[in-house]
This record gives sequence, structure tokens and C-alpha cells, in this order.
Amino acid sequence: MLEALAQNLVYGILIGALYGLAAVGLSLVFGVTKFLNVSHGELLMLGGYASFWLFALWKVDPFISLPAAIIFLLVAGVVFYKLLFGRMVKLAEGDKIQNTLLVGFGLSLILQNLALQFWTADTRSITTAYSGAVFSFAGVRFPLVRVASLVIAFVLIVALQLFLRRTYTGKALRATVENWEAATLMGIDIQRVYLLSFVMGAALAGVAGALVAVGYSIEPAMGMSWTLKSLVVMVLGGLGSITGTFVGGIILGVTESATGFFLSLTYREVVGLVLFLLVLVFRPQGLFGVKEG
Amino acid sequence: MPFLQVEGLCKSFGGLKAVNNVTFDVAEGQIIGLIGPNGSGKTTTLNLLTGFLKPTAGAVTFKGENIIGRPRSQMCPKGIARTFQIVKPFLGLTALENVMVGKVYGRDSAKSLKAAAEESREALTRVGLADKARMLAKDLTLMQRKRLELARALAAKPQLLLLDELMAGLNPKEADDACALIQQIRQSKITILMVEHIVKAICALSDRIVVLNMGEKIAEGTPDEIICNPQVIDVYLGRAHA
Amino acid sequence: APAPTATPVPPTKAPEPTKAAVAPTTAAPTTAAPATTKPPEPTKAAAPPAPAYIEIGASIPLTGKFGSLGQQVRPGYAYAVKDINDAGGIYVKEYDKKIPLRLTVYDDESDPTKAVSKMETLFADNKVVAYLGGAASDMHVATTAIAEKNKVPYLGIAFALNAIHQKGYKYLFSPFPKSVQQGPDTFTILNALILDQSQRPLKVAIFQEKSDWGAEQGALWKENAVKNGYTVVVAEEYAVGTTNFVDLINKAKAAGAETLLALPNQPSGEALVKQMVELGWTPKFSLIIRAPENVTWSTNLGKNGDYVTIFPGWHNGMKFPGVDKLNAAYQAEFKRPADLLTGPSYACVQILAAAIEKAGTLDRDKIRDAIAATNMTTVIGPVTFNPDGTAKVLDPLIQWQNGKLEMVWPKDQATKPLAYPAPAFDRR
Amino acid sequence: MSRTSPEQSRRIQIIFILLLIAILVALPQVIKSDSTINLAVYVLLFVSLASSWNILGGFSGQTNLGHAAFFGAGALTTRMLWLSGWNLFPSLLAGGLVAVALALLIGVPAFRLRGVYFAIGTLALSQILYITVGNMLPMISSLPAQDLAVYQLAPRYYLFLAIALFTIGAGYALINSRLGLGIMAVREEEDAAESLGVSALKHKLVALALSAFFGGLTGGAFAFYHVGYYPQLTFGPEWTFDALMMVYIGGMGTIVGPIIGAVFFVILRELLALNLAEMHLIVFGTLFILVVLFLPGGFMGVWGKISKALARQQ
Amino acid sequence: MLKIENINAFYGDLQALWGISFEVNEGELVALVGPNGAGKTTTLRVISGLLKPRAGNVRLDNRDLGKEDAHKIVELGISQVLEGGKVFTAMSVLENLELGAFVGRARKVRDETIKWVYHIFPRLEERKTQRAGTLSGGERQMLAIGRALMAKPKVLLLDEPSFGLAPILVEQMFEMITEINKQGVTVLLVEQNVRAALELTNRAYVIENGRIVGQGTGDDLLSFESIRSAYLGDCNA
Ligand SMILES: Nc1ncnc2c1ncn2[C@@H]1O[C@H](COP(=O)(O)OP(=O)(O)OP(=O)(O)O)[C@@H](O)[C@H]1O
Ligand SMILES: Nc1ncnc2c1ncn2[C@@H]1O[C@H](COP(=O)(O)OP(=O)(O)OP(=O)(O)O)[C@@H](O)[C@H]1O
Ligand SMILES: [Mg+2]
Ligand SMILES: [Mg+2]
Repeated sequence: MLEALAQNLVYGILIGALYGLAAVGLSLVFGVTKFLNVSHGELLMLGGYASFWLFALWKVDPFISLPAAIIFLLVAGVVFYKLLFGRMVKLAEGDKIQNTLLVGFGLSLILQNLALQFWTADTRSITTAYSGAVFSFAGVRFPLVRVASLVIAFVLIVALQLFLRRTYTGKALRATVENWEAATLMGIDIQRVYLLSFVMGAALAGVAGALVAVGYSIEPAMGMSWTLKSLVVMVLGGLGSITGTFVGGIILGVTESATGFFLSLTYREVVGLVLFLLVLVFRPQGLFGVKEG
Repeated sequence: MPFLQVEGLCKSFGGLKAVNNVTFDVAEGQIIGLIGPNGSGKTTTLNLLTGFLKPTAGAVTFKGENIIGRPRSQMCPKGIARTFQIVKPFLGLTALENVMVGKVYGRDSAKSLKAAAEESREALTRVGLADKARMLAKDLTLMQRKRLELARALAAKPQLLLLDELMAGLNPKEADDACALIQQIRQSKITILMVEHIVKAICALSDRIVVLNMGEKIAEGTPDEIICNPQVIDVYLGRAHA
Repeated sequence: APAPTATPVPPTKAPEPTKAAVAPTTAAPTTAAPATTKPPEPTKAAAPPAPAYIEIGASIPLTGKFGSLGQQVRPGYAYAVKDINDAGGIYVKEYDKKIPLRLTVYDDESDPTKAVSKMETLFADNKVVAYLGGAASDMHVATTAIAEKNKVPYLGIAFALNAIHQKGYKYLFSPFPKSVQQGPDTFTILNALILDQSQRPLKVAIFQEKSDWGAEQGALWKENAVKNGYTVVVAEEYAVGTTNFVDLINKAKAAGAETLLALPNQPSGEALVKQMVELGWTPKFSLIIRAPENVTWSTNLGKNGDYVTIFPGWHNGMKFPGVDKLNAAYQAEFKRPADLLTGPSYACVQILAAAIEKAGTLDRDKIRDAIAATNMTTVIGPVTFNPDGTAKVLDPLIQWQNGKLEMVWPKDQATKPLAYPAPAFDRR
Repeated sequence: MSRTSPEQSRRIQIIFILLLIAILVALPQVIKSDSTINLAVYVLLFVSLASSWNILGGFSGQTNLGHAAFFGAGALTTRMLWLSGWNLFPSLLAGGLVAVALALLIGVPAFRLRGVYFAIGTLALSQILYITVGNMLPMISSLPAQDLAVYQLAPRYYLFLAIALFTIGAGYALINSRLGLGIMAVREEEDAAESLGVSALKHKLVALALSAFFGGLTGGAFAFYHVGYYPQLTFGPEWTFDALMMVYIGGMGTIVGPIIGAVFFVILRELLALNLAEMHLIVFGTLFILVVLFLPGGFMGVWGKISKALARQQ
Repeated sequence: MLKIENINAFYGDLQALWGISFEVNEGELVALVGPNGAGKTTTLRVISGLLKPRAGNVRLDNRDLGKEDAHKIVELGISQVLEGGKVFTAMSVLENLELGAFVGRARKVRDETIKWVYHIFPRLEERKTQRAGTLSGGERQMLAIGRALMAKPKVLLLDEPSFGLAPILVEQMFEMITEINKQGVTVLLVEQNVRAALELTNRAYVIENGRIVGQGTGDDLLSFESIRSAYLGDCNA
């Protein structure tokens, strides 16, 4: 019983890390640029396919090809930013959210259906030679690839956090979040800051997608559900908090998993969402968010 | 029975005592000035009087009725209107519509929208914005916005008007014009509690002045008394005004 | 390695169907021809002029969540239409000539509401004499009701839901094995293939999707397991879209279950198998309907995808007339023999063509009656219909073996014997 | 150029609107193609849905990403009552009222949240219903064969037309009322509105309830129209997002915006779907983005600019 | 040093500046005064590149700034303190100052500059780890100026540094501005507190309705009758 519960929690944390990683990308972009990029889930999908094709065509190990997936998404991010989102920088915040939502919606339609044309509607996933490998501890099994995904997600979050806290560019990013005009007057090129945060968000989505392709599976229509999940996690953690968002993801993952254990698998997501709403009712700024005004 | 009675008012934010045991009275028809250094709790006091904040302790009676704990949206119909230190116009509405909100929802509200529009035009004229009636508030300058906010508050036919740094950012000449306007308002039997940093203006207008420092009342009296009060000079006025 | 496959270019008139169909026949009944082409001859009551085409149509989920199913269904229709038209079309007695078929296909984006409007367009603008179905029960629910409303015969496959046939619909026909057939078949096939009783996987775990079909199939499995001497040791439900099966797998493992019966969609299916591998539970026999019908199942899961069985209604190894031709055409276009759902969809058109020919008219009700009386052999084998529109068809059991789909039942059709028991995942 | 007086132009407007309504009423008599009527039904559905979303989202400024919950609640209630033998109109009304009840239930806690928090909170609420309804009512809801035998499109069309007109009319009446003024004041600046005697919560709740009511009615009409679907379908997030896109692209907080948005969105997508098969969503997405990039502020925003420029010329 | 020539600037269709020209010499403290909405802030925004003029040009040491982005102009040596002293509230005082030295030129000498700023505003050193959002109005204003100084500007643009400050703080603020100017920083000051500003400055320009309508030394302007009646007021209503 206890073992089964422990096993359940392990999987909850492992999936939660992916939720967190996906949401951090969205949160970073939203926090800095106030772009509500609803095609985030499609960027995740692109990351998944990049990793999948490298594996399928040239047998590149998905963990080794992660940098390639990142680069692919960085490039895609630059293209989407230059072509579409970059035009929204100067708008007022409300208009910005509104217009990026619209553009994101159009982009997600395009990406989803292009993926369908290129890669068919079939699901894809990556199974390596070591896919089933596990190590056991106290009777609980830890699947290797998932643990590796968790570690990668964790390292990325820590690195991102250090980057934002310690480096000048990171500080510039945080300054831009607060007031882009004042940031400009510090000599910060906010166009570059926006671009940077957008492509970093895309790259994080790409990594998440590649890890999803290894642990689960990908398909052209997967984007919407990941976008919705990321939105929920972003708000659960609290806007503007990177660590908070990641932890929020893990909390959601564990809640869903535990619900399956204690209650019923059919209400897994429902209980997660109810928890989310309860958090909001009692802490309207999310778990780790700072109260506005 | 005083018109407005503030007794032992306290408000803390976490460990910070923003307003600490403040007591004063306002008589009907008077203009009371509220001054003090930055962060001394002036705006907080106004927020407490208008229900925007709930006091930690203390009592406020308006026309003999306790108004602590009432929803802030009930203050205006009762006869208390206010302006904001950082102006808050309805940016997407026209100047006329801005004022109409006060007219429709304030004390003694207009019978119909049409009547409200008529009366609101008058209020705009009073503050000198008659020709801006159809402009969106977001297209007005800061000073125009301040006047608009005043017109909006006046449209609600208040008995007590709370003004928070209406003159900040005005040059002395403009402040003079504002003084004249306030005098005019007083003529219509509206009691005024005003926060202002322009010492000259506040001295010229106020019947009495209340001085706050670090949340506490440190002095109260006529303008002449306040100007000479060494403690007030020390923490607020500085040597130049002594 | 799988390469991105090109999508088929159907011999349909997708681009400009509306204009083409509306122009000549706006005010005229379906069977009439444009009055302007020939002056009417008042004296002789001759056969009415024949329409240029027999219009049929389908709304198929080509994109969206059911896209992968729809993409298998469409080529079946397209090839069948092409084969019939290559032979000159269908002989219609009423006009005493062969008339080619014209198929119009719309994409409904896996959205039942859009499917409804597409079906209405096919009816109103294209004046179809029969509908072909899309894929997945979500979509059929909407589209079959439209067929009923418009009184247009409807032939659909790729849904095993039986309930939809119990609504008293007259125009719905489905030459596809239903849950009521698959429930008992599961155990009779197992018993027939594993003769040694002591070897049979008698302890059954049922992972049941929380959907009407899941409930229907789950109940039938439970009922028939007992009848056939099996015990259900675990029966659990999960919500559609679940990707975390840890608790179910742990329960099944703890209960010593030997058979796994489940009907997950993607992405649940692959997640289930991946977690079975990780948690070290290998049932001796597993029947996982739906997700493994995906052509990418095996490339995605590698050896872990083997030994899994399915009930897809067809296999390209069947020895019926026409299968070879279909495989050849498919091979030419997709570089592989026909997919599982392609055969049944091809059969739909075969059945329809035969019914039209038998009815000798394009009158929808007569065609409907002719379909109901179907008794023929198609690429999926012999087909007859029950009064509720379900069919008596073969229910082949297919198994993934060495990355290929092999037919293990019925015995006379089988391409390989059942691989049983499945070796533990870590010993493959 | 001769200038028209405000009264004149108002009269012209009214005549134009009446003419449009007359055309819409006559449509099924003139056009015999069911597919066209179906398309019109679909357009009217989204005109109502987008307009009802706009009451809360546009007039009171609360971005509700859970509107599907009201649509679904209305559809579910109406369908169940109607199929169980109730008359249509009581069923529809019940659908609208259930949606209102749901709205009031969630309203007070939901309005504790602001901005993105409110948006995602409402999204979560509708997702909870979406999953729960899927779990509790997994059975298809298709019309019985005898109902299908007598199914007629025209009454459905008129029902949608009536609801669309009703929704638009209610929106118009609202923004020209005292209540509407308060609602817009709350949208623009909550603190200032409260300081003038406008209860923000009360006004937001009114907007929410109205928005929910019309969303629920639209759902009810859908339940009456649609031949067969899973009850869960009507709670899907697409209903919210499609309506929201239409409002945004048409022009938020205006009466005409959602109408134009819905007409543009539905007809363009349908035309492309009929002509381009699987490619249509790629083309639709591209056109959609182009419109957003070149018409920021939506159709009404551009219209505003044009009419401003014209006014200056005169 | 700083030369503004024939600037026309617009917000959308609305023209805010009409052919503004003036100059500021090295080491000077120049004031820009005028009524509300005259275009003072707009002028500063044009100089710092936040708003691109439709016509005219801005020169710093004879270099045309017209094509440069706002962030580049900071690098070239012009720092603006925004109206209301917008500090980064979520960051500490020290982090705010560090960001002030974002441009490469200033980053190298950051630690020295911080010492200098602390010398001018000792209050900031006391509060260096405090979150800027919790500072009082006066402290914020100091931080905003200190942050601008961190960029080692040649020219400092100050927009109403006394806005909303208590009289005692206003006094201190003007002392600090004089101090900064004495340390060699050229200052262009926009102030509503006209008397104090004019007493302080070498020269001043008067701007009304987006046009320069007068100029002179502080003392000259103070004694002008028209200026007295327009800007100095008496408040004896
Ligand atoms: N919502 C709040 N949360 C925490 N602290 C607050 C809040 N509102 C005000 N304070 C603090 O309370 C104190 C008093 O603030 P208040 O706004 O009343 O000052 P004030 O006298 O109006 O100053 P000023 O003249 O600068 O406007 C300040 O230290 C301020 O930082
Ligand atoms: N963002 C803006 N959009 C449109 N118009 C603006 C904007 N900012 C300023 N204006 C207009 O430009 C003109 C000049 O404004 P500016 O802010 O430069 O005046 P100012 O002299 O700084 O006044 P104040 O003393 O009030 O700060 C005003 O008419 C103002 O309304
Ligand atoms: Mg204050
Ligand atoms: Mg200014």
C-alpha cells in the first residue's frame, strides 16, 4: 500500500516536472513581454517532432539531440517573433494580450495543420534501447528516462533562475517586466530583451516537447491541451515567479496522481483544477506570486 | 455633534503603523487641510474615511452615523465623494460620461440618463471643461483630468469632499486658479478635507490644519499656528517656510 | 525508419464540388436532368435522361484528434470509387446505362458540429444518394442522425459502438464488428487458439475508458469472461486522455492478472505500454483496441509494442477478391500494404455499388432497402446486415509481431499463429 | 458633400436595421438550399455566443475564458428537458436560468480574481465541468428516430435568429442604460467607480448573469438544433475561444463588433473548408493573422479610424 | 553641447511640439518651465529618444541623435529621470543602481560610481538592500536620480523631481541637484516649482503650447512681470 503510494507520487512528480517546464516557458514570455502566446503548445509539439525525426532518421539519442531541438526552436522563435509577435511590442498591455492571443491562435492553427501535412496525424514517440530501464529504491521503481527528464528540467530551471538573478541581461529582463520605458532609459535595448525572452520561452517549450516525446507521445493536435495546462500551472505558481511556476507544475502533477490513487482515475484532472481554484480563492495571486498594487 | 468625527483611527500594514491613533473633527462648511511628510499616512487616512481600507481600530462618524465597515460604494450615496492622488478617470469614456457616472450613482441621483447628461454638462462647465465634453478622457491632459475628476466628484452632490493632492504638478499660477475653484465650491456649502503639499495654498484655504507624521497627529490648529509650530517646521516645512 | 508519408490525392472533386453540383440541378429532383439540355418530347414517355454522376459524399475527420483514423478511411473510399469508375461506373437500370460515381469528401476537423454542417451541404448542394461515414463514434453519432433526418442511406465503419444502432435508425448500416460481437469473440478466440486449458490467461484485468463505448465494451467483457471460465481480477475506469496508469498497472500486477483488456485512444495507449514496461508487468495476453491501430505503434514502441492484439475489422492479408488490387494501389501510393481501416471503407463502396445496381434506380429508399438485403462477398469477406443496421462480418484478431501486423484469427485467414504467451518486456 | 444631421442618420440606421431583419426573416422562404440555411444557423449561433461573451468581456472588461460552461449548461438543461417531453420554450428558459444560477454560484469567488487570474480561473471552471460532464454523461445524445423523421430546419433557423436579435437588443439596451454606464465605469476604473457609488461586484455580477443567460439560451438553441452529439461537446473550450476570437477581431465592447466578427469568422472558415479540404485551416490561420496584423483593434477599430478621418474631412 | 533644432513631435495625430529649438552648454544647469501640458515632458522624451520627432533634430556634441534608438542614446551620455521617478519596485535599491550602469561604458566603473552616488544620497546607502517598492516618495525620487547618475551621463534630464514631495524634501532635492551639477554633470531641469527652479539655474526656457516663448537667465525671468503673473502666483484667493 505504502509502496504503491510512493510509486504513485514518484510518477506524479515526474509528470509535474514536465508541466512545470512547459509552463515556465509560457510564464517567462508572458512575464517579460505580456505576450499571451497560445501557440506555446504547438512550439512544444515542434520540439517533440525535432527530437523524434533526429531519432527516427539518424538514430540520434533524444538526450543528445536536445541541443538540436533547442536550436531548432530558437530559430523558429526568432522567425515567429520577427514575423508576427515583434509587431506587438509597442501596444498597450491589454491590446498586447489581445493581439498576441489572436496571432497565437492563428499560428497554432497553421503549425498544427502543417505538422499534419508533413508528418500525418499518427502519434509518434521515441523508444530507445534503455527506455524501459529502471532503478529500484525501497521497492519503488524509478524509470531512468523520466528521472533524467526531471533532472534536465530542474537544471534548466536553476540555470534560468541564476541567469535572471545574477547576470546583467537577466536583470535587464526583470527590469523590462516592470517598466519598459524606464528600462529603455537604463540603456537596455528592450526589443532585444523581448526577442530574447520569447526565444527562450520557445526553447523551453522545445525541450519540454522533446521530453514528452520520450516519456509519452506526440501528435499534431497535442498543442491545445499543453497550452491549457501551462496556463493553469503558470497562474497556480503565480505570475512572475519562475521557481514558483515550476513548483506549481509539480504540485499539480502530484495532485493529479494522488487523486488517481485515493479517489478515482476519472477525476484526476478535475481534482487538480479544483485545487487550483481553491488556491486562487485563498491566494488570488497564486502560490508564489506577489500581490499587485 | 460634529459633522465628521474621527476618533482613534489606526491602520497597520504588516508591522508598519501607517495611521496611528488619529483623532480630529470637521465642522460642517469648513475646509480642513491635512498635511505631513511623504508617507505620513494622509492618503491612507482618506482611504479609511471612504471605505477603501478597513481600519485596524478606531471610529468614524459622519452626520452622527458610524461609517466604518460600510462598503466603499455606499459612501458616495451617503454624501462623501473623493478624488485620487493618482487620478483615475474612466479613460475609455467621454468626459461627459465620466461625470454622468457621478450624477447617476451619486447622492440624489438624476431621474433619467437624459437629465443626468444635462446636469453633467453644467458640472463640466463649472470646472472649465465644457468644450471637452465629447472627448475621451484618455485624450485629456493631466490637469484636465484632475478637473474632470473634480467635476465627477461634484456631480455626485457630496456634502463632504475629500481632495488628495489636487494641485500637485501645477505651477503656482495654476494652483491659484485651483484655489479659486475650491473657494467657489465652498460657497455651495460643501465641507472639504484636503491633502496638499503646496503650503501656501493650503494655508490660504483651510480653516484648520491637521498635521500627520509617521502616522500620528503631531499638530492641529489654524494655519498661522501650524506655520509657526517648531515640530511641524522640523519634520515638514523646513527652514525656508519658517 | 518511417518517412513522412504523402497524403493521398483522392480522385474526388474536392475543390469545386459545390458549383459543379448545384448548377444543373438546382430546382430539379435528384433523378432529373437539366431541362435545358434537350427539348422535352411530349409524345413518348421515355426513360428520363441519366445524370452524369451518381453523387456520394462523406464528411471525414482528416484533421484534429481523429485525423489519423480518417486518413486511413478516405483512401479506401477513393480507391473503390476509382475501381468502379474504371469499369465504367454502376449500371442503373432506370437509365439503362452505366453511370460513374462522384465522391465528395469534406474535412470536419474532428468536430461533430462541423460534421453536421458538412453533411447538410452534401445533401443540399451535392444531392448525394448515399453517405459514407467518417471515423470514430464521436463523429458517427452526429452524422448518422443527419442521415436519418435526411433519409439518406449511410454506410460507416470504424466504430464498434452498438448503442447507436439501437435508436431505431433505418438508414444506418455498418459493416464493422460491434462490441456485442467483440465481447464474446475475445474469449472464444482465446479458447480456440490456446487449447491447453492450463496455459490460458484466466485472470483478467479490464482497464475501461470512461465513455459510452468503454462502458459497453467493458460490461460485455465482464459478462463473457465469466461465461468462458475467466475471472476478472481488476476492473477499473479511467478518464479519456489519461496518461498515468501507474495505479492500475500496480493493481493488476498485484492481482497477478494475465490478460489485459483495454481500449485506450492515443496518447493513452502508448503511455500505458511504456508504464507497463517501467513497472515490470507483462500480461501473457493483451487486447488493446484502438491505439495500436495506429500505423506508427510499432515504430514508436519498438519491441515493447509486440504481442499486443487488436480487433480492427480487417487485415490486408485477407484472402478475398479485390484485396490484392487494393494492396497494390495502396503500396504504390503509401509504400505499404493497405491500412486496417482502408479495407472496411473500401467495402462500404462495394456494398453501396451493388445495392444501387440491384435497386436499379437512384431512389434513396430503394437503395436503402437494397443495402439492407445485402448478401455478398467484399474485401472484408461475406457481409449481410441485421435489422438494426449492424452486420454479420468477420471479426479478425490482429497481433503485432516483430513490428508487423499479423492476422491470427480466423484460422483459415491467419497470416501467423498467435504468439503466446508474451515474454516479459525485459527479455525481448 | 451635404451633411446629415444626427437624427437623419439615426433614422437611416433604423431603416437599415429593419431592412436587414426583414431579409433575415425572409431568408428561408427565398433560399431553398438547406446548406445555406445551415450556414446561416451557424453564423447566428456565433453572433449570439460572441455577443453574449461581449456583455461580460467587452462591456465590463472581465475576460471570461469559461463561457463554454454557460453554453454547455444551457444546452444540457434544454436538451434533457426537451427530450423528456417539456415544451421547447420552457426548456430554453430553464437552460438560460441554469446558466445564470451557475454564474451566480461562481461569481462571487471568481470576481475576487483580477486580470489573467480571472481569465484562467474561469477557464479552469469550465474545464472542470467539461471533464465532469464527460464522466457523468458519457452517453450520446442523439434525437430519436421519430423526431428525426419530422425534423425541420426553418423553425430552428428562426429560433437562432430570435435569440441573436434578443441578445444584440439586450446588449444595446444595456449599454444605453444607467446600469450599463456603471458597468463600463467599473471596467475603466474600479476604484473610481466605487468612490462614486457604483458597486463593482454587483455590476459585474449583473453583466455575468446576462452574459451567462444569453450564452445559455444559445446553448439551448444548439440543443434543439443538433441531431446528435456527446453532452460533453458543448462544454469544450473551443466554444469560448471561437467566440472570443470573433469578438476580438470584430471589435470588443461594441455592439456591431461581435456580429461582424462572427460573420467573418464563420463564413470565411466554411468557404475555405468547402474548397480546400485539409489545407483550409492553414489558409484560414494565415488570413486570420494577416487581418490581425493589418487591422489592429479589429474591424470596428479600423471603422472608428475611417469615420474619424471622414469626419475631419467634412 | 546639447542642441535641439526645430522639433515637431506628435502623439498620433496630435501635434505636441511646434518647432522647438534651444541649447544647453556643457556644465550648465538649464530649466524648462511652462504650464501643464505645454510639452516639457514631451521635449525630454524627444531628447532621450523615447519619442521620435517628425521633423527637426537633436544633437549631442554635434552628433545627430535622430536615427539612434533610445537605449543607444543612453550609451551616448543622456540619462532621463522619468516623471514620478519610476523605480523597479520588485528589485532592491542596489539592484536598481546596478541596472543604472547597464551600458558598457558605465559598467566598467560601476563600483566607483556607486560610491559617488552614495556620497550624494547617503540615504540610499542605508537602504541598499531594501526593496525599492517600499521606499517613501522622497527616497524613490532620490533612487531614480541616483540610478540615472549610474550611467555616468554627460547630460541629465530631470522631469519634475519635486513632484508630490513635502516642502522639506523639496528643499533637500534642489540642494542635491545643485550638488550634482557642481560635480560636472550638465542638467536640464523641468520643474513646476518655478521660483525655486529659476533661483537655481543659469538659464531657463519658457515653453507654452508646444512652443518656446521666452528665455533668459533665472534672475531675469524672475523679475519679468509676465512670468510672475503666469507662473509664480500668489495664492491669495
Ligand atoms: N496598501 C499598502 N500596503 C502596504 N503599505 C502601504 C500601503 N498603502 C500605504 N502604505 C504605506 O503606508 C504609509 C503611508 O502611506 P500614505 O500613502 O498614506 O502616505 P501619504 O501621507 O499619502 O504620502 P504622500 O504625501 O507621499 O502621498 C507609507 O509608508 C506607505 O508606504
Ligand atoms: N501619450 C500621449 N498621448 C497623446 N497625447 C499626449 C501623450 N502624452 C502627452 N500628450 C499631450 O501632449 C501635450 C504635451 O504634454 P507633456 O506631457 O509634454 O506636457 P508637460 O509640459 O510635461 O505637462 P505636465 O506639467 O502636465 O507634465 C499635452 O497636450 C498632452 O495632452
Ligand atoms: Mg498621499
Ligand atoms: Mg510633464
